[in-house]
Amino acid sequence: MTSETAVVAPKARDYKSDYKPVWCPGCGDFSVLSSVTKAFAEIGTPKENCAVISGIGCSSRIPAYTSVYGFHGVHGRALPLATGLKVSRPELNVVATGGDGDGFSIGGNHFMHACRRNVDMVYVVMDNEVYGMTKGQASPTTAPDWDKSKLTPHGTGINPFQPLAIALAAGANFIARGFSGDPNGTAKLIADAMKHPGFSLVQILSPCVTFRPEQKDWKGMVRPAEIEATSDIGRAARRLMTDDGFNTGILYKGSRNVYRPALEESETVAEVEATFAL
Amino acid sequence: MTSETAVVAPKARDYKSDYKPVWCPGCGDFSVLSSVTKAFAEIGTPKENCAVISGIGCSSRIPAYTSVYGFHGVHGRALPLATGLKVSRPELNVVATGGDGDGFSIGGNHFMHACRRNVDMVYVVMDNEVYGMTKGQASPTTAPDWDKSKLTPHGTGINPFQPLAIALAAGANFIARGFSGDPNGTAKLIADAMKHPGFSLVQILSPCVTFRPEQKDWKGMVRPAEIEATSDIGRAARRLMTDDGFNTGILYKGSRNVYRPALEESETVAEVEATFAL
Amino acid sequence: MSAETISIAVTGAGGAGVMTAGQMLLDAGAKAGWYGLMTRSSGPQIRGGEAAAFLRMSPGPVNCGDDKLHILFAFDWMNVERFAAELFLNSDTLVLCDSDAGEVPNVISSSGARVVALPLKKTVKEVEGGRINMIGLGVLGKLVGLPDEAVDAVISSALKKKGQEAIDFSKAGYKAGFDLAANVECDAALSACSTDGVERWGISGNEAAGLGGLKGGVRFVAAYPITPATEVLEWLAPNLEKVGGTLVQAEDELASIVQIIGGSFGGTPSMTATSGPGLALMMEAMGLAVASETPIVVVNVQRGGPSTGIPTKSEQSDLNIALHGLHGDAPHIVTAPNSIPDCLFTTQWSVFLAERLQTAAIVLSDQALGQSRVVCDKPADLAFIAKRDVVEANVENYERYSVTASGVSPMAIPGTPGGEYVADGLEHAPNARPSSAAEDHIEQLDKRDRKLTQFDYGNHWADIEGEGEMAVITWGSTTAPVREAIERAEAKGMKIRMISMRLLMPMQTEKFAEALKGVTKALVIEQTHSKQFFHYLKAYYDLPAEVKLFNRPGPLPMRPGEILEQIESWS
Amino acid sequence: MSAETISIAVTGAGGAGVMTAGQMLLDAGAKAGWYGLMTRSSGPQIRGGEAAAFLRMSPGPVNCGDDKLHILFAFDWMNVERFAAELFLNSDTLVLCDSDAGEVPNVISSSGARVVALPLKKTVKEVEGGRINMIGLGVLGKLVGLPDEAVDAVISSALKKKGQEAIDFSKAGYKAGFDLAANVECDAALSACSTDGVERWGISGNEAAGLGGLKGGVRFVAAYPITPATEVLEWLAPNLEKVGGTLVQAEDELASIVQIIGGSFGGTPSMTATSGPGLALMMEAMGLAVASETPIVVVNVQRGGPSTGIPTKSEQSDLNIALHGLHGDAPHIVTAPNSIPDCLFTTQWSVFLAERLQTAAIVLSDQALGQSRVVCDKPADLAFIAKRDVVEANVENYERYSVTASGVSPMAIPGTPGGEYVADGLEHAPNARPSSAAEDHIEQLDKRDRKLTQFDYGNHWADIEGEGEMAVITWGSTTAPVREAIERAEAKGMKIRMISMRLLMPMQTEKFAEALKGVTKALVIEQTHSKQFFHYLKAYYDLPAEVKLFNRPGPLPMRPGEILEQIESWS
Ligand SMILES: Cc1ncc(C[n+]2csc(CCOP(=O)(O)OP(=O)(O)O)c2C)c(N)n1
Ligand SMILES: Cc1ncc(C[n+]2csc(CCOP(=O)(O)OP(=O)(O)O)c2C)c(N)n1
Ligand code: SF4
Ligand code: SF4
Ligand SMILES: [Mg+2]
Ligand SMILES: [Mg+2]
Repeated sequence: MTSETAVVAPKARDYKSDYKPVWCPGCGDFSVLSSVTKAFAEIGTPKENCAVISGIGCSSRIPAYTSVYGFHGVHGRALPLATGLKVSRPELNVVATGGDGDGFSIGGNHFMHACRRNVDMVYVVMDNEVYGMTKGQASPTTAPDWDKSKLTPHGTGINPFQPLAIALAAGANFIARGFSGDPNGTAKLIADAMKHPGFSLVQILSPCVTFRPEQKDWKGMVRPAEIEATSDIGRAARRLMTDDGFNTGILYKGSRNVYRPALEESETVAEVEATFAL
Repeated sequence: MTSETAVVAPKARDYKSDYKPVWCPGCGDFSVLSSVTKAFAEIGTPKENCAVISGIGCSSRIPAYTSVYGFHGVHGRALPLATGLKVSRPELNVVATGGDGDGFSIGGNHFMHACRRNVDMVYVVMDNEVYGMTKGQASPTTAPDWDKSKLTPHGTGINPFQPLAIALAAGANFIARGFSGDPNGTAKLIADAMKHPGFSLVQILSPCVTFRPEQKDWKGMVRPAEIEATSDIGRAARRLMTDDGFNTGILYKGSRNVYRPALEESETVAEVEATFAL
Repeated sequence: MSAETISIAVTGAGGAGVMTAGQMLLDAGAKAGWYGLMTRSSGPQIRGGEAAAFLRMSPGPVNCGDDKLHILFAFDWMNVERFAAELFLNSDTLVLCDSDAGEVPNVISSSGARVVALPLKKTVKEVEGGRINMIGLGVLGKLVGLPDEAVDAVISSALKKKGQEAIDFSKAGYKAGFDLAANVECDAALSACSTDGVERWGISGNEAAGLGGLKGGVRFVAAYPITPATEVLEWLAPNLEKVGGTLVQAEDELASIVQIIGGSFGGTPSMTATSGPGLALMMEAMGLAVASETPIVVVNVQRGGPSTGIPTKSEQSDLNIALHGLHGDAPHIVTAPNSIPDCLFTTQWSVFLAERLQTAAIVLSDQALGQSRVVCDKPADLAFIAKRDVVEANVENYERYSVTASGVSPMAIPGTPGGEYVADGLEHAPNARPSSAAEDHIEQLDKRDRKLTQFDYGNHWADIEGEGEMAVITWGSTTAPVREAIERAEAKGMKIRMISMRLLMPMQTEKFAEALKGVTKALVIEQTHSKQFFHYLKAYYDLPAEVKLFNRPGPLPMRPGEILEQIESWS
Repeated sequence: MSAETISIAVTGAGGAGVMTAGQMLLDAGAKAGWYGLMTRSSGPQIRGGEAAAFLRMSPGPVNCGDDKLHILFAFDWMNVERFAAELFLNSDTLVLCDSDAGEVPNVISSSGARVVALPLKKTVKEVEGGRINMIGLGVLGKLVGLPDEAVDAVISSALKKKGQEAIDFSKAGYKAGFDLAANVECDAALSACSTDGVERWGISGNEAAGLGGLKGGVRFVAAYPITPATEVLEWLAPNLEKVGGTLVQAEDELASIVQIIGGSFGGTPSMTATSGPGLALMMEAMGLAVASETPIVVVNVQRGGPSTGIPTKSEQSDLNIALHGLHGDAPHIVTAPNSIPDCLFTTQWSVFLAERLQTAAIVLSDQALGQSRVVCDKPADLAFIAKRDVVEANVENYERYSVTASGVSPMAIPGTPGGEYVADGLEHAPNARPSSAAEDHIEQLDKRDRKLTQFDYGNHWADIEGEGEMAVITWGSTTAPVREAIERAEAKGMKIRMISMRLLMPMQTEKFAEALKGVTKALVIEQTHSKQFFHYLKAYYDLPAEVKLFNRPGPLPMRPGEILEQIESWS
C-alpha cells in the first residue's frame, strides 16, 4: 500500500481471487471462503501481508480462491507449514485452513502440538465429518454409525474425535465453533481469533452436500452457545466434554504463553565461528 | 503349556529374559520391566500368548528383556503395530510400551487415534520428561523452563503435554498413573489395565537418572490419588485438567465401546469372486 | 463391413450420466460376447463438471486405448476442449451431438470429423421418464450393433433396485435413441460374437488387485484412502469380512503400513494400497518390514507426480521410489502388473513371494490399470497362496534370524510356545538380539539379499513374446500398447520381440540376458519424464549396443500407433 | 626417530574419562602445531559401558584413520573385544595397561602386540585429586612428545569452570603419568611442529555442517533429534539465535521438514538435519519443495541401515533414497561432503544452490564425518551466500511459475504487494493455478529439470586429483582413505587419478567424461552392501571398459591400506 492516494478500508472482495472454485454447487466451503475474506477485511491487514496455508482436501483448496499469499501443501501438514512461516515472519497474518480429515486424521499430531506450541495464528477447520475429496469416507469426526462409506460398511464403530476438547487439553488459546450457514457470524469469529494472541482454533461446521446430504439439517441444529466464553480451563473442559457439537460462538479464551522467538542479531557470523579457533 | 505335569502358576521371572538391559544403572525402567512381568504373571497368560510392542528409545528397549513375543519397531509407531496385531489376533495379550517422546511426540497421532479406536490392549508409557536415547532433549512432557538441552537452551517455553487429559478427551477407556519407585503398585495397575476392556493407558513416572537427575525427587512427590477411579467423563476431565501430575492410581475407568471385528468366515473366495461374472 | 475394434468417447456435463451410459454399453457388449475396456476422465470440479467415458470394444481381448476414435458422442459441449488431447479425432470420426447444442467447438470442427446432430433433447421430452444418457445408449447400441437381449438384460439388472417402472422408462429411452440412429451412416458395427461358454468378468484393475490379495491369502488390511488407489481398499472392506478377515481404516499411511506389519507379525498375511504421496510416507516402515523380515504387500497405484501432482492421471514415475526409496541397504520385492487382469495375478503372486521370502513387496500398478474396467475371460485359479516357513511348537534353541542356506529363516508366530522372540529393526544377531558387530551386520545383509536373489521366480519375472532382432522392453501399463504395436508390426511382416518385466526387484540379470539372446536393438518404452526405467535398465542389466528410448510423462497414455511408428522408423 | 603420523586408541569403562583424555590429547597436539583426528566408539549401554577414543595425529592434515595402531592405552579391559575389529593391533603396537588390570584378553595377546603394564591405579591414589585419565594423558603426552605448555594451556582452559584446584590436581596427575612413562620404550614421538601463524580450528563434521548452513544464510531451522545428526541441530540452536535466526524443536520429522518449507516460503533460507529413518519420513514433503519450487536444505548424516540399523556407525547406504526416494519425477540436488572440513563448504554451497535453483537439496554426510573431530586450518570464507531471484513490489501480471530460459522463475516473498500467489504441490500452469493438462505438466517438468541441468556448478562438482590411466572413483567419507591410498601409491611411483564426486544430482555427465579422459581402468570405492554408488555410476555415466568395485557395508571404516592393496593388485 505504498500508493499516495488515501488509503481506503479494504473490502472482503479485495481478498477474493477470480478463480472458480472446484467445489460442488451448495458446498458449505463457499461461505467459509466469504467469512475468511471478510475477516481479513475487518482486520485490514494488507493482502500482501496475509497468508492462507492448507493441506489437501476439498476445503484445502481455499487458498487459491483468496487473493493473498498462500500455500496448498501436502495432506495433513498445513499447521507445520504455517508454523514455520509465522515463526520466521511474525509480522504476517497467517491463517491455516483445511478439513476434518486433513487436520484431525493425518494431521492430528501437528494439531495437538500446534495447540501446545501456541504460535500466534488462526486455524480454520471446515468440518463436514467426511473425506470429501476422496469421495466420501469416514473422517475422525464422523458418527460411529454412519455406514455410507464402502470402507466402513457398518460404520466406523468408534467414538468421534472431539476437536475442541482436544484443543483445550492440548493448550490452544482460543476455541470457537461456527457454522457455514452463518457467514457473518463466522467471519466475526475468525476476526476475533486473529485478534486473540496465540493459537486459535475455529471449527466451522460446513456441510458436504454431495457425500453427506443429511447435513442440510445442521441449519436447524446449530445454536449460539448460551454461556459466555470462559477463560477457566476446568469449566471449559467440562463444557467441551459434554457439548453436543452444535453450540456456536467463542467457547474458550485463554491467556497462555505465546511462542514468539526474538529474531534479534547480537553477534556477527565471524564472532560465532571464532569459537572453533584453537 | 501342553505338558502333562500339573500347571504351576507362572512367576514374574518366567516373563523375564536373560538379556542384560542397556539402561544406565538406576534408570527407572528396570522396575517398570519388573512391573510388566509381574502383571503378566498375575494375569497368567501363557507367555507364548503375550506380546510386548515398542517404538524406539531407552524405554522402548523393554521387549527384549521380557521372554514373550515382542516387536521393537520404529520410532513412534508402537501403537499401530500393536493395533494390527491385536485386531487380527484378538486372543493375544498385547502390551504396547515406550517413552514420552516416542508416544507423545512423533507418536502423538497414533496415541490419540488408539484412544478413540479403543482396541483392547494396554499402553505402558515410561515418562521421564526427556528423550533419553538421544542424550537429553526436551520431550512433550518436559516443563517449559527446563533449559538443560542444547536444542532448547532457554527451555521449550511451551506447555507440557497432558497425556491423561488428552487420553480422556480422545476416548481411552482406562487411565492410570504409576511410579517406577513402586513396582508392585505399578504391576497392579498394569494387571488391572489388562483386565479392563478396551484401550488402557498406564503412564509411569520413570526417572532418567542420567539426563534428569533431579527426578529422584519424584519419590517424595508422588501420592496415591485421594479420590476413587471415576467413570464420569465430566468429573474425570475436570480432575485431569487440574491434576499436578503426581497423583497415582486408576484415574478413569470407562465403558466405551470396544473395537473388535468378528473375523468369521461366511463365504468362500469362489463365492466372493463370482460377483465379477457378467 | 464390420469393424475389428471400435473406440467410442462419450462426453458431457457430470450430471448427464456419461459414465452410466458408458458402463452399460460395455456390459451389454459383454453380454453380446464382445471384450471391452472403459476408462474415465473428468475435469477438476468435484462434482458436476465435464466428464468423459472412453470405450473400446472388440470381438477379441482389449487392453488399451486405440489411436483413433470412431465415435464421439457429446451429450453437450461443456468444456469438451479439456479432452481434446485424449480424443484422437480425425476425418473418419463420427461426432454425434444434440441439434440444440449450439456451435460446434473449434477442436471438433478443425479436426475434420463428420458431425451429425440428432434431436436428443427433443426426444428426451417425448419419452416418458426419458434420460438423455439412455437415448444416447440407444443411438450407440444401434451403431455398434448391440443385440436387443443384451441391452435388455443390462438395463434390467442395473435398475433392478429402482423398480420396474424405471426399467421400462429406460428401455423406452433406449428404443427412442435406437430409432434416432436409423439414418446415421456409420460402419462401426462389430461382428457378432459369443462368449463360447467361457465365463466373462467385468473388473477394474483396482478390484483385481484387491481380489489378488484376497486369493493370495491376505486377511488383514489397513487402509487410508487416496486417489487412485481407494477402490482397492473399498473393494476389500466388505469382501475381506466375508472370508473372515478384516480391514481397519487407519489415521494415516504411517499407521496403515505399521498396522499391517503388526498383523503380519501375528501370522496373518496383510496388505495395504496407496499412491505416491502415501507410499512416500510408508518408506520408513517399509524398511522395518525388510529388516525385521516381516512379510507385507503394498499395492501402489501410480498417479502423476511429483508431490500431489495429478492425482487422477496415470504415470510410471514411482518406479524410482519403489526400487530405491528405502534408506540403508534394504532389498525387497517390486512387481508390476502389465494389464488390468494381470493386477490379479501379480498381486496374488506378490503376496505369495512376500510371505515366502519374508519381506516387503511393492506392487506397482497405475491409474490407467487401476481405474479402468475391462471385460475379460475369467482368470484361472493360481497355486500362489501364502505359505510361510514357520516353526512348530517347542523347537529347541530357536533363533529367529538363523543364517540358512536359502536365506529364509523359519518364523515363529505368536501363540507358538518356544518360539518367543523380539522382531527388531535394529541390526541383530541370529538370535534376534541387537548387534552392531560387523560380522552380524554383513551376515544378515547377505542373508536378506540371498533369500531374494537365490529364489527361483520361474518365468513369471517377465512376459517374453515373439522373436526378432529388435526387442521392445517395457513394464506396467505401457505393455498393452506395446503388445498391440507389435501385433500391427507383425501383421506387416516384421519380427519383434517383447519383454515386459513383471519382477523389477530383485534384478533378474541372467534371465534378462537370456531373453535378449539374438537381439541387437532395444527400444525402451516408459511413461516418465526422467527416464527412470531406462536408467534402471542401464544400472542393472546389459543392454544391446543399440538402444533407443521412447518416453513421455503422463497424463496422456501411450498409444499403439506411436509405438509402431518408433518401431518402423528404426527398422 | 620421530613418526610421520601416530595412531592411538584409548579404551575403558565409560566412567574412566576415555573421551576427555582423547579430546585433551588432540587439543594439546593442536596447540603444539599438529593436525589430528578423533573418532569415538562405544558399546550398547546408554551410559557407563565400554568406550574407545581413536586418535590420529600428524604434522600434516589428517582426515581418516590409519591401518595400524601405534599405541593402545587400555584403562581397563572392560569388553575391549568389542573394539577388536577397529584396533588394527599388530606386533608393532604398544599396549599400555594397568598393572592390576588382570589377565590380558586374548584379542590383545594373540595379536603379538607388546604389552607394558604401568601402576596406574596405584599412581592415582598417590596423587591428590588424581584421576586415571589424567595419568593416562601424562603417559601419552610423554610418548608422543607433547610440549608442556600445550598441555598446560589445554588443562587450564578445559577446567576453567571448575576452578584452580581442579586445574592443579589435573596438572599433577598429568605430571605423574608423564614420569611413569619415562622408561617406556616407544618411537611414536611426533616431530615438532608449529602452526605457522595459520589459525587452527577444532571442529566436528556436524558442527561444520551447522556452520556451513549459517554462513550460507540459513536463519530458520526446525529440528527433531536423531543419532548421529543431533549435533548439527544442537550446534545451530544457540548460534542461530545469535545471528537473528531461530530454531524450533518440532514434534517429528514430518513437521520439521514442512516447517522449513514454511520458513522458506516466507523468504528465510531454512534447513534441517536428520538421519536415515528421519529422511525417509521427510521424502513426501521433499517432493512438495520440489514441485512448489521452495528452497530447502536437509543435511542427512548417514548411519548403518536398513531401518533403525546401527545408529552409531557409519555407512553410505542412504545414497539411493537421497537420489531416488521421491515419488514422481522430482529433480533435486544431492551433494556430499568428502571430508570433515568439507562439511562446511558443501553445506554452505548446498544452501546457495537450493536458494539459487529453488529446489530441495540433500547433503549426504555420514556418521564418520559428522561425529569425528578434526584439527584443521581455518577454512576460507566463501562467496556462496543465499541469494534468491525475487520479484520487486508491484510487478505487473506476475506469474510465479513462469517458464523462463534458465528454468528459474522469480519468486515473490510474502510482504511483496502484487506478488500474491499460491504455492502448490499439485501440477500447475505458470500462473500457479492447478492444471492437469499435458502441456502444463510437460512444461513444468521440463522447467524444473532444466534449471538444475543447465546451471553451471563450476568445478565444485568433484574433487579431481592426479593423473594416470587408473582412476579411483568415490564420494563422501571414503574419499579420505582413497586420497591417502593414492598418496602412498604415488610414493611408490604409481600414477593414479582420483575423482571424488561432491555433486551427485543432477548428473554431470559431460564433466565426468572429461574427468575420465585418458583413464582406462576405474576402481570404484564405496561403503554399502548393495553397491549403490556403482549402480548409480552405471546408470548415469559412461565408465571405462575395465571397472572394479571395492565395497563393504559399515560399520568398519575403509582404510587406506586396503584400498592401496586394491590398487596394487590391479595394476
Ligand atoms: C499422503 C496423502 N494421503 C492421502 C491423500 C488423499 N486425500 C486427499 S484429500 C483427503 C481427505 C480430505 O478430507 P478433509 O480434510 O476432511 O477434506 P474435505 O475434502 O472433506 O474438505 C485424502 C485422504 C493425499 N492427498 N495424501
Ligand atoms: C524417525 C526417527 N526419528 C528420530 C529417532 C531418534 N530417536 C530415537 S529414541 C528418540 C527419543 C526417545 O525418547 P523417549 O521415547 O522419551 O524414550 P527414552 O529414551 O526417554 O526412554 C529419538 C528422537 C529415531 N530413531 N527415528
Ligand atoms: S464433495 Fe463435499 S466437501 Fe467436497 S466440494 Fe463437494 S460438497 Fe464440498
Ligand atoms: S539415559 Fe535415562 S532413560 Fe536412558 S537408560 Fe539412562 S537413565 Fe534410563
Ligand atoms: Mg472433510
Ligand atoms: Mg523419555
